[in-house]
Amino acid sequence: MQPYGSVEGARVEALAQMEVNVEKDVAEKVGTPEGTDGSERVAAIEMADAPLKAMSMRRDIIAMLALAGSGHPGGSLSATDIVAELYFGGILTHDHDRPTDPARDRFILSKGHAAPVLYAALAEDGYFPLSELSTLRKLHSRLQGHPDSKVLPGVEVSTGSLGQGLSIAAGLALGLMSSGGDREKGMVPTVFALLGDGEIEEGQVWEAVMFSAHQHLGNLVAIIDNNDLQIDGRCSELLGLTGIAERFRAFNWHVLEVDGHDSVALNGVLSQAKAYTKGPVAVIARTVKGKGVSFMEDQVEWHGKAPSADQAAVAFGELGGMPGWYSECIEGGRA
Amino acid sequence: MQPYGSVEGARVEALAQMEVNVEKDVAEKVGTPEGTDGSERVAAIEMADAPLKAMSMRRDIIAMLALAGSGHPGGSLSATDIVAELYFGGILTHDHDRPTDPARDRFILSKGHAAPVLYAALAEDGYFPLSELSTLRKLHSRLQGHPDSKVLPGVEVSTGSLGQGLSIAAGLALGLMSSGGDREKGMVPTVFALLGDGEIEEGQVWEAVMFSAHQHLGNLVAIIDNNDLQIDGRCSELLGLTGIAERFRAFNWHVLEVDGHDSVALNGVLSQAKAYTKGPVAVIARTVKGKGVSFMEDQVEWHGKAPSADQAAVAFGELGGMPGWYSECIEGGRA
Amino acid sequence: MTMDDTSKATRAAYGETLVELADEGVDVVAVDADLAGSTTTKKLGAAYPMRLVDVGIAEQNMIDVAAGLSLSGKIAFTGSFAVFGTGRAYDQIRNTVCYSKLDVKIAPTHAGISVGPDGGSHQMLEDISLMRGLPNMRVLVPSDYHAAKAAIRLAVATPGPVYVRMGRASVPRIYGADYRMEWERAIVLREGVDVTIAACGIEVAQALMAADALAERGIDAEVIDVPSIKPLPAADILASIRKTGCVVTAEEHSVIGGLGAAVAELTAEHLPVFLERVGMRDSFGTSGSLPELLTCFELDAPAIVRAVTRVRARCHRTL
Amino acid sequence: MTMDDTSKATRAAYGETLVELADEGVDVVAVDADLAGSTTTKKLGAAYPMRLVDVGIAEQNMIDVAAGLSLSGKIAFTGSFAVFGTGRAYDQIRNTVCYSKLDVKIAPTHAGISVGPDGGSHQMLEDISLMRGLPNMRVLVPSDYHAAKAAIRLAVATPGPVYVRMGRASVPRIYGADYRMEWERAIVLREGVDVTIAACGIEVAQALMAADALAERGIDAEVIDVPSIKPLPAADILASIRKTGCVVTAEEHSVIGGLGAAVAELTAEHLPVFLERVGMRDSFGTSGSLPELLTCFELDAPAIVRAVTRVRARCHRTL
Ligand SMILES: Cc1ncc(C[n+]2csc(CCOP(=O)(O)OP(=O)(O)O)c2C)c(N)n1
Ligand SMILES: Cc1ncc(C[n+]2csc(CCOP(=O)(O)OP(=O)(O)O)c2C)c(N)n1
Ligand SMILES: [Mg+2]
Ligand SMILES: [Mg+2]
Repeated sequence: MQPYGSVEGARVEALAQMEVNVEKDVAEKVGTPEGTDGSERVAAIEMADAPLKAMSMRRDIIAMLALAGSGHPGGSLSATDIVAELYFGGILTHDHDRPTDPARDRFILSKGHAAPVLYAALAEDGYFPLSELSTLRKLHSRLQGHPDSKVLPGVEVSTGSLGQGLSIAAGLALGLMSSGGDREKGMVPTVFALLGDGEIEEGQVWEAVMFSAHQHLGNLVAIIDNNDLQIDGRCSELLGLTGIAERFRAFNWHVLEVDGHDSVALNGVLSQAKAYTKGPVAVIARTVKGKGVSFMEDQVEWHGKAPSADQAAVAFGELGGMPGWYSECIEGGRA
Repeated sequence: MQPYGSVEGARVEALAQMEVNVEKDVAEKVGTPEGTDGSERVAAIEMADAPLKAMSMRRDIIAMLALAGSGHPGGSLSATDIVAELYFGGILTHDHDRPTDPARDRFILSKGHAAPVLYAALAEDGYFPLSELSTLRKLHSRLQGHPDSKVLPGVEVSTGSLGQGLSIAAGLALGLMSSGGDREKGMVPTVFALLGDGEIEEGQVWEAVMFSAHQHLGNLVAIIDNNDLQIDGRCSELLGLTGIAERFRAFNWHVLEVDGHDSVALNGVLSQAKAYTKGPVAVIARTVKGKGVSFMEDQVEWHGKAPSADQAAVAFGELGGMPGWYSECIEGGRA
Repeated sequence: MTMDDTSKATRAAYGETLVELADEGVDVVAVDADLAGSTTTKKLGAAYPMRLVDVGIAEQNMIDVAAGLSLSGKIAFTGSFAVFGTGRAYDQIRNTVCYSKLDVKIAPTHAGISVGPDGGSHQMLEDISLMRGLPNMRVLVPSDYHAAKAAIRLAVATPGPVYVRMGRASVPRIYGADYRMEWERAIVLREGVDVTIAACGIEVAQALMAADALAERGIDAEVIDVPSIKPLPAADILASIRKTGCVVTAEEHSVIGGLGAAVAELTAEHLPVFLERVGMRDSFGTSGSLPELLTCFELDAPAIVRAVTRVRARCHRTL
Repeated sequence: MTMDDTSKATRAAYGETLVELADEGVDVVAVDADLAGSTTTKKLGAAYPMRLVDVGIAEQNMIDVAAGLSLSGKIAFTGSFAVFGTGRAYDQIRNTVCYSKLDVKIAPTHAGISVGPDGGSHQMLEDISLMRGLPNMRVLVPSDYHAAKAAIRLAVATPGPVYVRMGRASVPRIYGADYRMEWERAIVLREGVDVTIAACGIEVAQALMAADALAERGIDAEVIDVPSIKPLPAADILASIRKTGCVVTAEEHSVIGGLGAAVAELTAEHLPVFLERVGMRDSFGTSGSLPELLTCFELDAPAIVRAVTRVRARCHRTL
């Protein structure tokens, strides 16, 4: 085992540094989203939460996977800033105490192999104790290798088989819409689906794309985690998957493009997407697979491999320390 | 039973008229396809065959369906001019005496419910006797309700489940390409697939579209029978299926558009598509479902319903008479 | 059993029953894939336009849109032909509907050889097997129009995934309008002591005809209808077999994985007896009329009679 | 049987054997769906770049592209994980590969619970049932690395559709490099007279361990490996059962529709005896390690021992 003590110091330092950066970012960019009334400062603070939470989530993800010994770091880390923005940037209306509240917005992780990023968000939010993250992929755990809605509150539907989430989201969006509520007045919940870029090679995604546009599902937002990597290589090389925005436009979708690691930009775009009611919106988020852990970034081999304890330690160094629940778990394991 | 005698006269007349029209068409439009050497006149004559054959095929289709008592006239008639052009307009290299010749071009009827149009072409060409058309959809017939390649020579692969033909065609095109032969010199057979416009709602079609573009399948031609009707309504209304050309272009296909009932234009476009070697070509053929039979034209209810004997008689009146094999069959039935 | 004006296809019950349920205030919706007319879900759309969703020719999307609708609190039925409504969307049914245990009812029509002239590509003969093998899935195969109505109502009354198999062809009337279907119950349509004939779907009528023919030969057959293929009415089936000592199953489905297989699995565990399975003998269907096909593939009453003769011969040889 | 350095996963045989075949001049190609590394078809691509086609995450296209390649004269293997390589493309396998009887070999890997921590969505437990129910399809379930090599060679030697089921986990070695697989033949790995244990895949090793444990209790079990699930080695299985009088089947698959069901169908027709099926009892899998899951779902050697005890108790009660 590595001595982890020293990492703690680095973590505190990194967090402090990050808070400074976030303050700067917010100061620079506040006002980008439409509608700047008195609640602006509140929104800015809420927004500022997301990057901090994203940092915690990245640590959770590495810790979870290191303990599990298997799983998918690359696509979890590329999506971390997006998911953090949804849960902690004031985008999703939700409440961990009422995970089945009919009025909640819905988040469907279509790329189910990125389960760790969802579990991290749910745990950080309080849906279940952080310590439960240590059970990922273990026998009898609620944190299944791919999300299982039968056992874990906060998971809207089980995923893992790629290409299905957008169809489910479309059906759900339609159901919520027809159950009444005035979309223009923001009374209808919004359904967000997060898809991988490799995932959109599944034909079913295009069935859902045609369907959603035709149904004018104004309460549906598809976010594409465009990290240009799948398992067997780059999406652009394996199947010539470029120009994703144009493809969605040709299928009559409203498309927004964004840097998937820029919290402020993400917040603006996701708010805009949620506010758009004329039809479904595709948010193409340019991301880096494995983002935040230098040796994983843009490396295809980190799609589905867990870090060793040593590799995790290096990652924690870069991420400002290890999660408290993890060190307790490690120490518990030692005792 | 109706008295069919008088129809024969009408048929002869119509045929004579058609020949005049064709001659005129050819005279006007010859030279449209690229490359006008000494063989031009031969090509023109070959081309002129197609409309005549199309007329016979339409009669065959009505006769077949009337005898079968079930089947799909609408999509068979919308595709008749296209299929006639492929088989009798000099587009497909094929020989009914050698239906498995490795050098033949391949035709895959992805919209398998239009089996009658394929059977009509094969019979008119001599793959099997015209009289066999009377066995359509009957027990022990080689003319199954949907094409069955196990039993009928000339059928490249069984179809009927929509959305699969383009994938099969792509695999076949790739296999033919990699089996050697110089595509630039026209040594590699071309694979043509005919799809319905409703059919392209199947996600699998878009999987094949992505794949074929990426593989630069220069020996693959997809023809979309764009009659704007499926079973439950207009494609444009049921699923907002318009702008098909743009969709294919966004997926990096070379696209040609054509009037699917204009023999000369079709011949030009199909020749061009075959000659194009840089990648797959989509031919979007604007067609009218039920074309050639007034009461079937653009009528959704004629998608999958056979004409009664009386309705068939009316149709034969419009199509220049009933097929000889049909009258023999009817008379045989009487005797 | 009467084959008269009251003969109707099981699919005829589909849209009709959905309309009744909606009238009664049940929050049902139907999702179809360009076959709303053929499956009859169009009737629901005619009465309640918002309750019918036609996704076009996209069966995978059909299932998952239904899944999404169920997540919004609705009871979602899916349509299409059985071959596409199960086989083209198997993974969606497995990994979304069953794995999440959603309130989605897979209820396609045009199952079996009774689609006739469309031929082998359209004659679905493995759907019972496909659906029966899925955890959390229940399977109903109604044998007539009233049974189909009852099956749809039972599916609605039961939370979670249910498969209801319906056909295109008119079938003789077996039950009255008051028939109620129950899980895990077989219906004894004719009592007998010499052999058990367990049938489902359109084969129930053939089984009854076979029993008449057998009676003429002095063989007293017990005919039971088994609409609840999963969960299987183990007690009812075993009770009948205990009495008769041997069993013939009859289904418009492959002999692999369907009712016959379920009964074989059951008897092998609890009461090993000779069993003959009448069904498609591992082949695709072909174009033809329903009566022709029933004879051609040995699914008609005479074929059931022959199977009974075989199974009883085996039985006696052993005794 | 040895669990040592020679232990290898059945999937390890896949790419390797394809390379050997290509070296020998057989015109094989592999079509994979973004899992060429996991299935090991990547090895074929490394040796012969033109012989591996990766269609991306598009299993339906994978099957039909393979169909097209077979039409151009090649022997086309398909990849992906078993759950997606069969279930996501069932209709393509049915209506194109089987209905046209093409030379396509459906050979995905990662079947069964042995994918472990990935959990229930990825643990395919119905694939044998799905593939066995298809007309024109043959089904092979190899039990070790050498058996997998033999299965791939047998598939290549046999025109038409074949399903070869392979797994992710290392399994003990059972056969030598000289092993040749045959259609419709079971292999008697251990002779015995008290009970027949018919197993396939990774359960063969468990069955052998169970037989050792049973021997200690004075029960002499016959263990037969049944790699040829379809066509089933009816004669071999019946011969064994005639000797032992009862049978336990063991498979890393649902008890519905797999080897156990096939044997039940067989015995019910020809030789009714008590049968216990060891397999997944109609539930999804879950995350865990393979040894944990084998115990949790009662698929390990002790579970087979218990099944033998049960079946023999029933048998004797009847006698
Ligand atoms: C239907 C299906 N096919 C294959 C897989 C196996 N698989 C898991 S992740 C993955 C690659 C996903 O790539 P992408 O969508 O780009 O995800 P990301 O890069 O965000 O991890 C594949 C092929 C699957 N889970 N589901
Ligand atoms: C996978 C599949 N789903 C559904 C059907 C039933 N079906 C047969 S034809 C048809 C409509 C086809 O419309 P289109 O492709 O436009 O054909 P066309 O208008 O040329 O007849 C449908 C839904 C089928 N054959 N295959
Ligand atoms: Mg990616
Ligand atoms: Mg059309």
